[in-house]
Amino acid sequence: MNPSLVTTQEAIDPVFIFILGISLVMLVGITIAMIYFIIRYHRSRQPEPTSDVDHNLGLEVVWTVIPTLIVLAMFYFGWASFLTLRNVPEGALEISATARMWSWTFEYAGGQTSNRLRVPVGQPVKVNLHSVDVLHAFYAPAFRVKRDMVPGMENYVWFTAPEAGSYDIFCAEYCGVGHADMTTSIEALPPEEFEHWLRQEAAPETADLGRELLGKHGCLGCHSLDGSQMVGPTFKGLSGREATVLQDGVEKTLVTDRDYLERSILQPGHDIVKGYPPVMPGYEGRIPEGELVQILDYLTGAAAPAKPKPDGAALVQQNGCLGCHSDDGSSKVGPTFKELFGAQRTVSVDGETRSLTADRVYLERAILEPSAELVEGYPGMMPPYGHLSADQVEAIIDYLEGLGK
Amino acid sequence: MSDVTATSGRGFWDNSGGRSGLAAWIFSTDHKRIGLMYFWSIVIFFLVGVMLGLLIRLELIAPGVNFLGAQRYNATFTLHGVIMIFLFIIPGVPAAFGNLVMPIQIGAEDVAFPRLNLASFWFYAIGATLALVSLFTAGGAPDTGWTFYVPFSTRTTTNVSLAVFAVFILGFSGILTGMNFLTTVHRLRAPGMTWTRLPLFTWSLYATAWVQVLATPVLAITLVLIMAERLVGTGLFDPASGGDPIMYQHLFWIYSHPAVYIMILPAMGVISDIIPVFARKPVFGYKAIAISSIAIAAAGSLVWGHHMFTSGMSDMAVLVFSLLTFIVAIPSAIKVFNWVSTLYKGSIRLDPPMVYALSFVLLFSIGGLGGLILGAPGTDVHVHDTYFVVGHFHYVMFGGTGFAFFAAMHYWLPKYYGRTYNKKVALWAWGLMFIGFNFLYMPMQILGMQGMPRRYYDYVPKFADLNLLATISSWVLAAGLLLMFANVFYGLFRGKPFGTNPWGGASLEWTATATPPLLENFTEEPIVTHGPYDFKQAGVRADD
Amino acid sequence: MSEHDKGHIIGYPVLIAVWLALLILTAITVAAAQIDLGELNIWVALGIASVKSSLVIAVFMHMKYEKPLFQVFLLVALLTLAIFIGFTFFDVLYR
Amino acid sequence: MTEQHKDYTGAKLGMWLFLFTELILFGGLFILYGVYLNRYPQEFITGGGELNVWFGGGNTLVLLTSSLTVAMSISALQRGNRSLCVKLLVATIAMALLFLVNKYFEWSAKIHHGIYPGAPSLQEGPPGESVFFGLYYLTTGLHGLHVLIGAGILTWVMFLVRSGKVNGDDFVTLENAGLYWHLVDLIWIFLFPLYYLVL
Ligand code: HEA
Ligand code: HEA
Ligand code: HEC
Ligand code: CUA
Ligand SMILES: [Cu+2]
Repeated sequence: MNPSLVTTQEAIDPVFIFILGISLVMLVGITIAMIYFIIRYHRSRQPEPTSDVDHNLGLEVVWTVIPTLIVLAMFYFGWASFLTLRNVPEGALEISATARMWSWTFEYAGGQTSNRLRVPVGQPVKVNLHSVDVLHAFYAPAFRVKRDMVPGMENYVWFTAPEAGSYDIFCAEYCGVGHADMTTSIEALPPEEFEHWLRQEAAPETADLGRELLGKHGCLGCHSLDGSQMVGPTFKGLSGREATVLQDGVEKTLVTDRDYLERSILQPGHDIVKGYPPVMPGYEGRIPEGELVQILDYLTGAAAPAKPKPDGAALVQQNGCLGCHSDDGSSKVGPTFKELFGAQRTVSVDGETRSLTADRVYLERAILEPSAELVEGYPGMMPPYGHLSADQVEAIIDYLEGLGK
Repeated sequence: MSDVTATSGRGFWDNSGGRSGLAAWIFSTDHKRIGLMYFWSIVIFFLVGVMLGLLIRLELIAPGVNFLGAQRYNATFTLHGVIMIFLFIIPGVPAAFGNLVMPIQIGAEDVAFPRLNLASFWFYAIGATLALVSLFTAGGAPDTGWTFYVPFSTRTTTNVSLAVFAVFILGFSGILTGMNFLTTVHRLRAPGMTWTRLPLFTWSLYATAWVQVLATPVLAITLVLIMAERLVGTGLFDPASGGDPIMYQHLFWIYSHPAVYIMILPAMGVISDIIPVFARKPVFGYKAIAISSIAIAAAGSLVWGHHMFTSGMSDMAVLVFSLLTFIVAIPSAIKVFNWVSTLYKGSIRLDPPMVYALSFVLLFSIGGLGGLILGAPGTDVHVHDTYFVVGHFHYVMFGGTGFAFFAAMHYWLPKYYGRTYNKKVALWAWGLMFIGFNFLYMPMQILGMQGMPRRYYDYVPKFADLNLLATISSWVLAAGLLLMFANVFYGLFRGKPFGTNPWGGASLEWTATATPPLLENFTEEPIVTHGPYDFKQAGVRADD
Repeated sequence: MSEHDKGHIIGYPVLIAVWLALLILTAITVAAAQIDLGELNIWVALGIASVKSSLVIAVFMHMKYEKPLFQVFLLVALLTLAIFIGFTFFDVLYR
Repeated sequence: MTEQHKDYTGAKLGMWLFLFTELILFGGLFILYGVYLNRYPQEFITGGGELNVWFGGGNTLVLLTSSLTVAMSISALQRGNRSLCVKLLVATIAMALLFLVNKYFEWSAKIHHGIYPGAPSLQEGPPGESVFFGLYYLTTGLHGLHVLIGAGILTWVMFLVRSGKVNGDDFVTLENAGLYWHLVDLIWIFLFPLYYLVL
């Protein structure tokens, strides 16, 4: 059989069913036997034991040999299916994946890169896995493939997407605060569309290139654009201010000019900004000269960022607000959002009760510092959402306004 | 045999070795007092761990940030894992019930090295305290997971060094207990207590002790290496200076896989002791069970690589470790079959210890059978580091060892307090726990097969329903647990008096000492003339 | 406890003989290390070290005179160590 | 371990079990040594070449001899010769200290040459070398710690022998201390060729 006709999911699933099936049979057998014995030989029915046998060599041999055979069969199929995962079919498209805290970059043969893994439908794809900092793992549940990404080591997975669509990619090896957010997707496109996309990607439009590059190289996994606090210092207002840095443990104050920024990107270990861990990987040789210029232009504000407006409704969904608030007037853990904007609120501040109108200022406080003013009748259990950016908060308030009177 | 019905008041409670108050406990070298100190500390840490489990579930009740947020969530599951593994489940059965019961079971006055035994408790107490201190000091609560994988653990700024040091100390405690038990079983058996008359609980402790002695040092050196990486930067696991992060995983699992058998073997021993008593029938296949304990201990040291199938380890190693993993399942299967056969043609009474023991058999089997999916490399690749693994290990650890711990608590503790709990309430609590348990962890196994990774504080919406079910069930489980502990603890101090041998056991702790046991256990050295499950010869009957 | 339990007294000459043997073996290892045997060097060194340690264990540590139980224990421990080291190489050698 | 009815065999059994744990503790480092030797044979040879065989060899002689004196001290006590026993123990302790002094000079020489864990000169060199020296410092450091602890135990036992608490009829404490000391020697028997004589 031509091995490229087998997809990884077709190789693994039968083994799953085989092992689960046998297990289920054994489990049901044991459970039924136990329940039957308990009822049949309950002391109320059987005041004295009716047998004293305490061993039976024949039985012992039987129930040693049979499980041995069963597990050997499981082992065989388990191993054989594992080999399918390891043997990449010929003609596979090679794509290289780089993981870092906490983002992904995929690079295609022509040098194109993207944050989502785009693959052609029906063709086997081999993804070469690299990590630049700690352990991560590439996990695509739909294709039953997973492999750790180990710094300093080359690993790979392969799979074939049977039909067009979007499939999850998760980071499956714990890697710190951003672990759960380190998700992206496989976008399986019909081959022509994939080719088309590749060609287009080769000549990207230059509208917001600097911004794009920050995403592509994973900078935004650790730095924010909007002033919010992440692993590294924010890019907002970064350029041209004074920074306190540690050079070889000695504290210095510098001005963040273009040279400094360049050095910070290429050799981040040289100056460590005070108060931050020295975890940033060096990008020497990993960012092409032209792109570096774009990034520096962007960071120094030469190219003004044009930001897309965040979507308030989506934010409310993503941040779990609707777990506690409803948008239809029903009461949940927290007050409903419906007709909240502009309404009269009774709140308690430090134990004192006050009355006020839910205007933009109040709503912003309520999201960022919910414990400052507690709405009467509700527990003070809302977590502060300080990690939302000003834009995001604004978008959420716009959304609330839409639900208002 | 001496007349054991002539109780001497409060037994070992009366004699404090010339000390009073707290000192009579914390400086006592009596194995029963040490066992009780272990028991209470372990219960307290268990409750702490369980609260953290509840917090984890609260965060996971729905997608998005709910109560903890990412960093606090990571610290929570790390601490939950560390507490449950190192403070509850590894010392749980052997250190608490092993100490309480084992010397009496073999007819000894105490363990071989009583002072070392006390030292081991102190190491436990210090290690536990340090683990808690690491929460609030330096960089804050560690956020690495209980596996402390490098390079993350050598980079994070949280207080990993102290947590690791705490675990190091706890390791010492385990080593000392293991040495002590091995020497005790070899040297202090009463006349007539041959190896084939050892109760199976003692057999399982013996096998466990070997694992503790031979595997724990590897953990110790691994933790020293982490501290060295963090403090002086030796670079042994750092790819930049030629180290190999995967070697860390080897060293870690060389200990931590055998450790799961440290957790389960004594639990299996408890079950092997309880089932025959309540079926009033000699245990089926005594020798097979005893030998399979040794076999699990031995073969269990050969399979650590099954935690690393996706790590980038060589395919040859995957082959070897997978094959051996399946071999280790066989002795477990033998035990399960023997337990079930013991019920055949017996006279079964469903007292609380028996109910917990029987549910152990079921829950352990579910967890263990899930282990087979994990042992097959093809299927493990899909479910590795997903909720399937989380479900697997809660089934074997909580459903297995946890329930065995509860069984032991209902079976033996009244003997030491002389008072007992309300059986009806105990059964109700069991029912709540059993239901809550299955609806908590079965959804996790399904989620894992659907692809939900573990250690995620947030997940994609398609996983929401099962997570919600799991969280709600955790409250049912919580209610059952609370009811169970409340009932047992009330009973121990205020309950009805407990006779010398109300269950009708035939091993020495039931036939040769008073309730509560005397200070040096026996008025005269017992001479053993029959096996531990020979209820006829022992002439014992359960009270009605 | 019986006299046997307290163990056998080892004479000074035996101890000194063992000590001399150890010194000679040390000299041999150092000498052997000067010759380039390639891969083999490490095995020669380990071989000699094993002979030396066997001497220490058997005589200095009285293992030769202990009950068989002690020898069984030692074997179990060494076997475990060998497995820990050996099995790791299933990964390292085939990567 | 001073119960009224002393179980001699039991005490020794316990000690041996403890020694196994020590053996396996070092075993973890031996695993790493084996793996990295396999990966970086050339760098290990260069690294080993930088260690001073005279320091290592001298320390080997010291430890082997101290092992002899402990073993003899037990025979001496068994024969009832308490003062000889004490003298031999003092000699052993002196050699333990000599070992440590030697080690101190060896380490300071290395550190002076800029070879220590995380040193810049190592980070610039080939990757295998920093691994070699990382292992070297850890292993010999841990061993040195054991020498120190061993010397402490021997001192304590020496006082017990002198006061007669440990005597020809009850000497298991001395025997166990001796066992510990021999273990320290045993480990060095392997460390010496592995680190100083790699070729
Ligand atoms: C008490 C603890 C305990 C026990 C007893 C076990 C028992 C087993 N475990 Fe488990 N395991 C853990 C605790 C435990 N485990 C933990 C904590 C982890 C995760 C660590 C982490 O990453 O954080 C883990 C992870 C884990 C993995 C790694 C998963 C991964 O990360 O990808 C694997 C893989 O092989 C595995 C396998 C097994 C097997 C085969 C058994 C076997 O011993 C099971 C044997 C039992 C049975 C087979 C059932 C009873 C028998 C029958 C009902 C008869 C019928 C049987 C047959 C026909 C065979 N376990
Ligand atoms: C014996 C071991 C043990 C036990 C018993 C438990 C018990 C529980 N655990 Fe477990 N768990 C582990 C060992 C254990 N755990 C380990 C080792 C890990 C891996 C960590 C890691 O990844 O590093 C883990 C990880 C883990 C996760 C995965 C986290 C992740 O990967 O993101 C989850 C998620 O649901 C979870 C949940 C629970 C729950 C709900 C319980 C419940 O069973 C708890 C039930 C109890 C209650 C719900 C509370 C009842 C009690 C009270 C209310 C007490 C009141 C107290 C007083 C009055 C004093 N645990
Ligand atoms: C793993 C997380 C991480 C990634 C990925 C990352 N950084 Fe950083 N970065 C940090 C941290 C932490 C600091 C502060 C410590 C330091 O100076 O090294 C920092 C500092 C900086 C600074 C100096 C900031 C100041 O306040 O002076 C700049 C500029 C910078 N990074 C740019 C980038 C760019 C551009 C990228 C991507 C090409 C990037 N970083 C990727 C974590 C990261
Ligand atoms: Cu990256 Cu988890
Ligand atoms: Cu395992």
